[in-house]
Amino acid sequence: MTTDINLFNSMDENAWCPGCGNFGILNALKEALSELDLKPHEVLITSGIGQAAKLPHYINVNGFNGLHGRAVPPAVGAKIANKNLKVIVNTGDGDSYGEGGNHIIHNIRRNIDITHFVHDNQIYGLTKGQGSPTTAKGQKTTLQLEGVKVDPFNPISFAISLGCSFVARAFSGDKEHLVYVMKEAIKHKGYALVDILQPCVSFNKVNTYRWYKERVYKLDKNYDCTNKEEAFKKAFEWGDEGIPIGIIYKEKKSTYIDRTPQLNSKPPLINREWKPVYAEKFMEDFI
Amino acid sequence: MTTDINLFNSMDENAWCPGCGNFGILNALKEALSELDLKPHEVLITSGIGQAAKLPHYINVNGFNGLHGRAVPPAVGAKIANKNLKVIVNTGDGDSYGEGGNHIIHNIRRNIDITHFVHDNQIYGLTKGQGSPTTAKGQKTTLQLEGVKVDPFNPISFAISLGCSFVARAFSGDKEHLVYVMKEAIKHKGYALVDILQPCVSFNKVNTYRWYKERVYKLDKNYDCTNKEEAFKKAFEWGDEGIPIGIIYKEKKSTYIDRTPQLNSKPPLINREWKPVYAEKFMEDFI
Amino acid sequence: MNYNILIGGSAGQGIVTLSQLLSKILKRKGYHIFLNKDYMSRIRGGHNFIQIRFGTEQIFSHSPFIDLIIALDKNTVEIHKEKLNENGKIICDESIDVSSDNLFKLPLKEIAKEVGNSKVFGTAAIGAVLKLFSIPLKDINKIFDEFFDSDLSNKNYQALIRGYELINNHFEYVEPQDKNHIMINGNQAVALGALAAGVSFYSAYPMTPSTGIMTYLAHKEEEAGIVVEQAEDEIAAINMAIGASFAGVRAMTGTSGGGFSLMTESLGLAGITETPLVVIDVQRPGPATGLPTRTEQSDLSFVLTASHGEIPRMVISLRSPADAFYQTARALNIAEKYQVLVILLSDQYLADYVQTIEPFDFKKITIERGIADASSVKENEDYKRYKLTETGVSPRLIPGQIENKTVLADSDEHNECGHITESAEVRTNMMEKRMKKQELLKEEIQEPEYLGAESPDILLVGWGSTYGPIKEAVERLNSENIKVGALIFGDVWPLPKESLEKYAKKVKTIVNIEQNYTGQLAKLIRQETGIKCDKSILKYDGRQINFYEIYSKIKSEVL
Amino acid sequence: MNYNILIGGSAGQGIVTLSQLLSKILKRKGYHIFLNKDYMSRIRGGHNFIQIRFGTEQIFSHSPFIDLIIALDKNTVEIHKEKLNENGKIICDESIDVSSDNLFKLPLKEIAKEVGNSKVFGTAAIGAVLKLFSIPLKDINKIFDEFFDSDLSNKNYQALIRGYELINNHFEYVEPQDKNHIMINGNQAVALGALAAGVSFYSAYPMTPSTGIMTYLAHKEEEAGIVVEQAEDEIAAINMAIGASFAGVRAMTGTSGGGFSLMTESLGLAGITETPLVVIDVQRPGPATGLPTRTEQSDLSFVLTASHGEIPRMVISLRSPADAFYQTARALNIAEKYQVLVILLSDQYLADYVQTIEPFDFKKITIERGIADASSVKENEDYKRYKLTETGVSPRLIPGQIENKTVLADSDEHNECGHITESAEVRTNMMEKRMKKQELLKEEIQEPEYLGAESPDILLVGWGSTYGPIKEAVERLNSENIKVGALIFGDVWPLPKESLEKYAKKVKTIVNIEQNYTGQLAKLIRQETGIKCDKSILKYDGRQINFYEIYSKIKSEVL
Ligand SMILES: Cc1ncc(C[n+]2csc(CCOP(=O)(O)OP(=O)(O)O)c2C)c(N)n1
Ligand SMILES: Cc1ncc(C[n+]2csc(CCOP(=O)(O)OP(=O)(O)O)c2C)c(N)n1
Ligand code: SF4
Ligand code: SF4
Ligand SMILES: [Mg+2]
Ligand SMILES: [Mg+2]
Repeated sequence: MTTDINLFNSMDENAWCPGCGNFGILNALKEALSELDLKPHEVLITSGIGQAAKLPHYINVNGFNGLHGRAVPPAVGAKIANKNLKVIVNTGDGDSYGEGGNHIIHNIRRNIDITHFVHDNQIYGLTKGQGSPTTAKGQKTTLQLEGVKVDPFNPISFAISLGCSFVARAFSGDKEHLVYVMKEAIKHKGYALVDILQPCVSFNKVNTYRWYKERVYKLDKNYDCTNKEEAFKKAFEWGDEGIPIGIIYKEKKSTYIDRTPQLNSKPPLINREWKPVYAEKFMEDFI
Repeated sequence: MTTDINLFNSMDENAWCPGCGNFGILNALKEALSELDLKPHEVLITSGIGQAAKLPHYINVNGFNGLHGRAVPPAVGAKIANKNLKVIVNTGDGDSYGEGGNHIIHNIRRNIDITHFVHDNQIYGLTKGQGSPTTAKGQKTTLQLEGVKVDPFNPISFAISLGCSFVARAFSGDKEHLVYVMKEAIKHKGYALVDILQPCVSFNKVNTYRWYKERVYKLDKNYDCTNKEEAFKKAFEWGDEGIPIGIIYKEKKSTYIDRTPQLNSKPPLINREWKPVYAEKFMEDFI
Repeated sequence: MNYNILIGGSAGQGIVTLSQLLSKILKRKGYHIFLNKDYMSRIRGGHNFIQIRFGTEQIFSHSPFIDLIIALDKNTVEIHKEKLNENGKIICDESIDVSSDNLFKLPLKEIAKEVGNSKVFGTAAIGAVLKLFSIPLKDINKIFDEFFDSDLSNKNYQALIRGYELINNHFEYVEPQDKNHIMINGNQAVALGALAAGVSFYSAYPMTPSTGIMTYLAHKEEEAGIVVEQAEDEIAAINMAIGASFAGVRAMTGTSGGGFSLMTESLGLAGITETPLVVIDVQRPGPATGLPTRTEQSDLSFVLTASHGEIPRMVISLRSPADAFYQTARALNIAEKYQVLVILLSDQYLADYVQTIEPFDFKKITIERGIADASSVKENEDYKRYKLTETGVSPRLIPGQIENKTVLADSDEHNECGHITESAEVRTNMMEKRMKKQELLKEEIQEPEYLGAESPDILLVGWGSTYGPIKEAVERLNSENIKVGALIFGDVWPLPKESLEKYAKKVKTIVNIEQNYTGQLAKLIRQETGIKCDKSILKYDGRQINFYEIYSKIKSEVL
Repeated sequence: MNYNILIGGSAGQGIVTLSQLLSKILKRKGYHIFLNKDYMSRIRGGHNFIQIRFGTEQIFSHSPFIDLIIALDKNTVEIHKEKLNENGKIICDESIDVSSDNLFKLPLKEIAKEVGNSKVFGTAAIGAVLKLFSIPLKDINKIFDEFFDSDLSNKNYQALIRGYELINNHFEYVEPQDKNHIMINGNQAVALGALAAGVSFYSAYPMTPSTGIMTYLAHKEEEAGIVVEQAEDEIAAINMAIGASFAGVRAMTGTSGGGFSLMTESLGLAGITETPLVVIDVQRPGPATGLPTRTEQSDLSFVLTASHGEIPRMVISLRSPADAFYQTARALNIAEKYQVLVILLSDQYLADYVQTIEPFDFKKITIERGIADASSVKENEDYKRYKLTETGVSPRLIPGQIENKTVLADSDEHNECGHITESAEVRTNMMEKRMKKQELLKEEIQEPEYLGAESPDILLVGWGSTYGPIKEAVERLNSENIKVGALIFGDVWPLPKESLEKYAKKVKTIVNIEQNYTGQLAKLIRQETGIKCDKSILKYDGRQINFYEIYSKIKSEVL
């Protein structure tokens, strides 16, 4: 069973640049949701601020377009409130790894059941081309005129090192593969981080479609994504030596909701039955 | 040559609990500074807020006791301002890895030449015993009454995964070894992170002196701390299988200051010669 | 009639347990209690003290005059003996090297040793205290059985009796009266109010003195079926609460000064997304880290306009534990009814003081969620989260509530559907829509409570936790025929003006009493009404002003 | 005498380059320029426009009346043609499917093709523009050589000439006069002021519309020997700046609304540690993300008390690029002289508008570091960072400055040495020490600038970037014999009251003009002086109010 993909169409005018890698991600996402037979009202997408973060406007599901760097905490709050929602975060690399870095660390620890798609264009798009955490060292930008002088952030090794239960990389230029990774990530129980390579045609003249195409390769069928040592090796592969895409690491682990009896064995919190008098008994603490 | 250790004594009354692991760290730090022949005015220690973060009051060097979670950025600002200062961060696990998580990520990337000593008591001490990022899963606390339900943060694998150029662990109960690690960390050029196991006698009844003593072991003489793969293995060793202490990973890398010509090839920024008329030439941009 | 007992020692010596036990005994006996804490930001050492006032009528504030000191160390005697009443007494263990008139040195540790547990020496002290006040031991063993494990209960009871026998009656016996009250502090009252009003999700990061709210809720987590989450930082805490509220549950967050400052940006997020949210700021002295365990009312000016840009908001200051309970529940209703931010202001004094009060009336608590029902959207229409309506309040649906209807919230300026807009016209409409709600809130506001003489010469104005001290000062002044009245604001924004303007016209002098440096209420009053306070009584040393300071300042500086 | 040219198109079509080239030509010809931008928060598509006013005298604001439109798309014609003056004209490429009277459809793209570079079609349009205004081509080739690489310069120049030949003179020629001015926007002026005043470290996180300050500084980084650091977030940015300032360099940070909100807690850190700090908030419409590329003055109320607790601070709003330059330098001196926080308020309008002005006089800039010299500490004494002095300002040493002297700063309340204290007395002294500096700052404040009639009937009050539009409105009203005066505040906190109180007594009506909803200056004025504005002209649609709106509203609503 699939959902009619057109149900996911939004009426909002798209403000992305023609040719932007975000379109590939948006289309793949609609396809993934449709193939997973999810209905628009069953899904919530949160985002921060940036070009990528405009995505909730371009797809017809529930959306929460919050603050820059704060895409994840509202997703977590919403999932706790209504565990039946499929909660997905779609936002940029600056948003996720820059301003929002602390939230990923600790929600990987929570292993809460949300899916985090990072549109990684290795640049700050909306603010016109400053270096992002993933911009290559030495790359010149509109702000780093002599080139970025710090090491790029490696989201894959970072996530694995923190015990993330699903870590993947995909490429917005390979839709079929991207849809596959997205579906696996959405189906995964626990925090799923997918770093999606996304060309920015306006501000990143280095990491172009072509640059990525010439470098990405799909992980071998025999690759064992449950082996952490191997996963770390893949995590550090980058650039001219090739960039592996696919599910790099995966682990079965209980989720935040599994570990919280008030959530696990109960209807969603939004359906909690409550009357003020139920609290009357707590007055005994004060007698 | 060593500095008279008494020069580092502070007149301020100490507010730590008798028996606290922080004393071991403070004493070791004075010894390390003394043995490195550093003078009080040559050193700056920054901290955030917490029990550990009171350290700048108990040692006579320059001190900046800032905000909770914000020990690192002022250290970085100060180092950029005066590259001749030895800048050290001494603060808690909650401060460093909880509220302050984003700053470590990005200063590891900067590889700026500061030393970060985390007093890791695996608990929030000053606020009376809530779980910290490093509290063990399942451990009961004053707030997590049924036990902490998220995975502990692993500072060692985290730092290595981000390319930190010096990653070590030490134990406040083994002063000699701690002094050695501290000296190496302070001498290291680049971001040096040392996670120091520190018993909290008031709020952490699990990770006691004894608990640590029974588990820590020093890394073998033959251990090669420049091998990242081995380092990751050591990073994941914890608990009953033993806790390795010592320099777990080390790498030679240019620092932020090396990469910044205005700093590298010049006197410290505080000695920059400047007169307003020097900027007059920039008006040409606007003609 | 009431007495004031001070228990002092260093952190870690057990004065908290001692005071809990003593206040529980006195409370169960039927006395009214007022207990306040003075503690340092450290875990061991230093000097902390707790005062317990008890008496036959309800007590609203702490007193600077002491009838009895229980000193666990020498320091305590030295620091506090000056404040002892004429008939006052001190008790301490005989081992403490101190001397003073009125001092009973008792073999408390000796008794503890004999009973077989060194920790029970404090209970022996309590025995002595009860005797001094001629309070019978009857039924106290039952309290001990509740308080301690059975073996410990026994030992403590033995110590109590031994202590009781050490000493003679000293103070005049007063017969307790009320038995039906509860004994609760401000933090607990907030938490209980939130529980009653159906809060299902509370996210926060520990910060003194607000942590008690989270801790109490955590204790009830499973029983009440709610989720209490310790966030990685305050920004996460408020954003999680906003996400949970957006998704449909009653959510709340709480913090103190510095944590509140970190939440500033997200207050605007709640505002523009029109997500109902209650945030409590339990104030402590700033700036920055300031004095973490002490009290101040210095965040008022800040919270009135905290966050860039302009949003409607309501600010309610809490005046007592009873007020805390009912106002927390009210705040949660207002937040959802108008889809706005409500900020509650408490402070360390109120958070930590323990008072006996009437049991809460849970039947008075209503839950008004303000969630639209499914019928509010036609089947063939898109749902418009920000539909322009006459009141500015749009029908609010919850994600997933109706099949194939989606809900979109946006932190950018947006059109009715929640999509980003750059239109000047839509922007203007949306600003007016939101700010209309600020006007609507004026219909909800409650006038300040008036205390004192019917036609006063002097009008005191205050807000929040100074309620108790001002009340007691006003009573004392009026009993001396000094005609003083006081308006104590609970709601501070929008500022209720009616009573103020009425009294301001009649009186000769207006005096603002505040725990801050700049006179923040006075500034607000002038901004909103043009009325200028003639005098200020301001205190900013981290200690709560007491009734006697107010009383004396009025007499010396105002009259 | 001046003309107004509008260049419109979608993002990415090149209107920025086009307007830069045209304004450069006009400026070099000796005209005065005022260029303002209206752009959307997107990189491609949508509708953006830039207006260039040019003329013989200095121009202070933008105009809603258009003499010439250069339309890069159909949209531009449709949106703006209504605002064309009677004699106005539109030019566009012949390929654009649009018709209108006064429209010149020109073969611009055709020319570009023939010249051999499709991008030069805009330059052809500029050629046509120059002809319409009868401006000679002399010396323009030199400008092209500066602007473009040599091959491109040539092609552009060819296109210019071809464009010039397409069309006839239309507008009356006005002879340019001034040649000596500079052409600069608000962000650049702030950056240049900071550079002149010796800022050595600037840390920030990108945020529209403040990013231009950081970008300009980054361009001068090596030449000036300073460090510009892109921080991981705004909290890091401000804390790095505080650390750098503590360590002894002039440091500054800048951001816009949301970023400023995130810095809130750290403002208090600067305050209590008495670390000199200048923070600039380049305002944009809030709340939350709001309208990222548009303008508003809605952070005033917020920044006056931003951060929990109470600290001394100075708030200066910038009124023009010239003001921006001098006030930034002044702010840096005040911050170090008093060891306080100084907040500068700019906004998107001022940040982005480009104006020709007198060259800056760098000799007027002084650098007063306020750092104590070594002799201020005796050899056998500990250095006391927070020594109590009569003024509240303590001698400030830098870590490492003197051998074996150490400097300790603390975010907790502290004693003179910087050590944590819990003493009520020390706390009181330290609060008074810091807040004394708030009083001292009153000696530094500058009265608002007065514009208009000597004895006005109507007094307008405004602040910051509305300076230009109000100035032009006042002139126009007075030229019609309507007696209007205006006070435009630069310093807003502490609020200078003298002129205000003087004029308020004389006039019949006071009108506040602000780019916000709640009338934030009016609120502040009432709070500080009791004076109530009679009328408000408020705008909050993200677009800067123009002189004509003010002029009309005064005539229709105030008179
Ligand atoms: C608190 C805050 N700081 C800064 C900004 C400005 N800002 C908006 S988007 C953005 C960066 C976007 O980069 P990224 O997340 O990589 O998204 P992209 O545009 O590249 O898709 C920044 C810095 C903001 N909106 N809020
Ligand atoms: C912004 C902010 N949030 C919260 C606090 C309260 N707080 C003070 S110390 C602390 C935790 C301390 O834990 P840790 O860093 O591990 O230090 P320890 O006391 O264990 O040495 C917290 C949450 C604060 N001061 N500021
Ligand atoms: S700026 Fe880059 S990321 Fe943004 S829409 Fe354009 S191409 Fe895409
Ligand atoms: S609470 Fe723990 S960490 Fe803090 S001083 Fe006491 S023992 Fe040390
Ligand atoms: Mg990006
Ligand atoms: Mg800790």
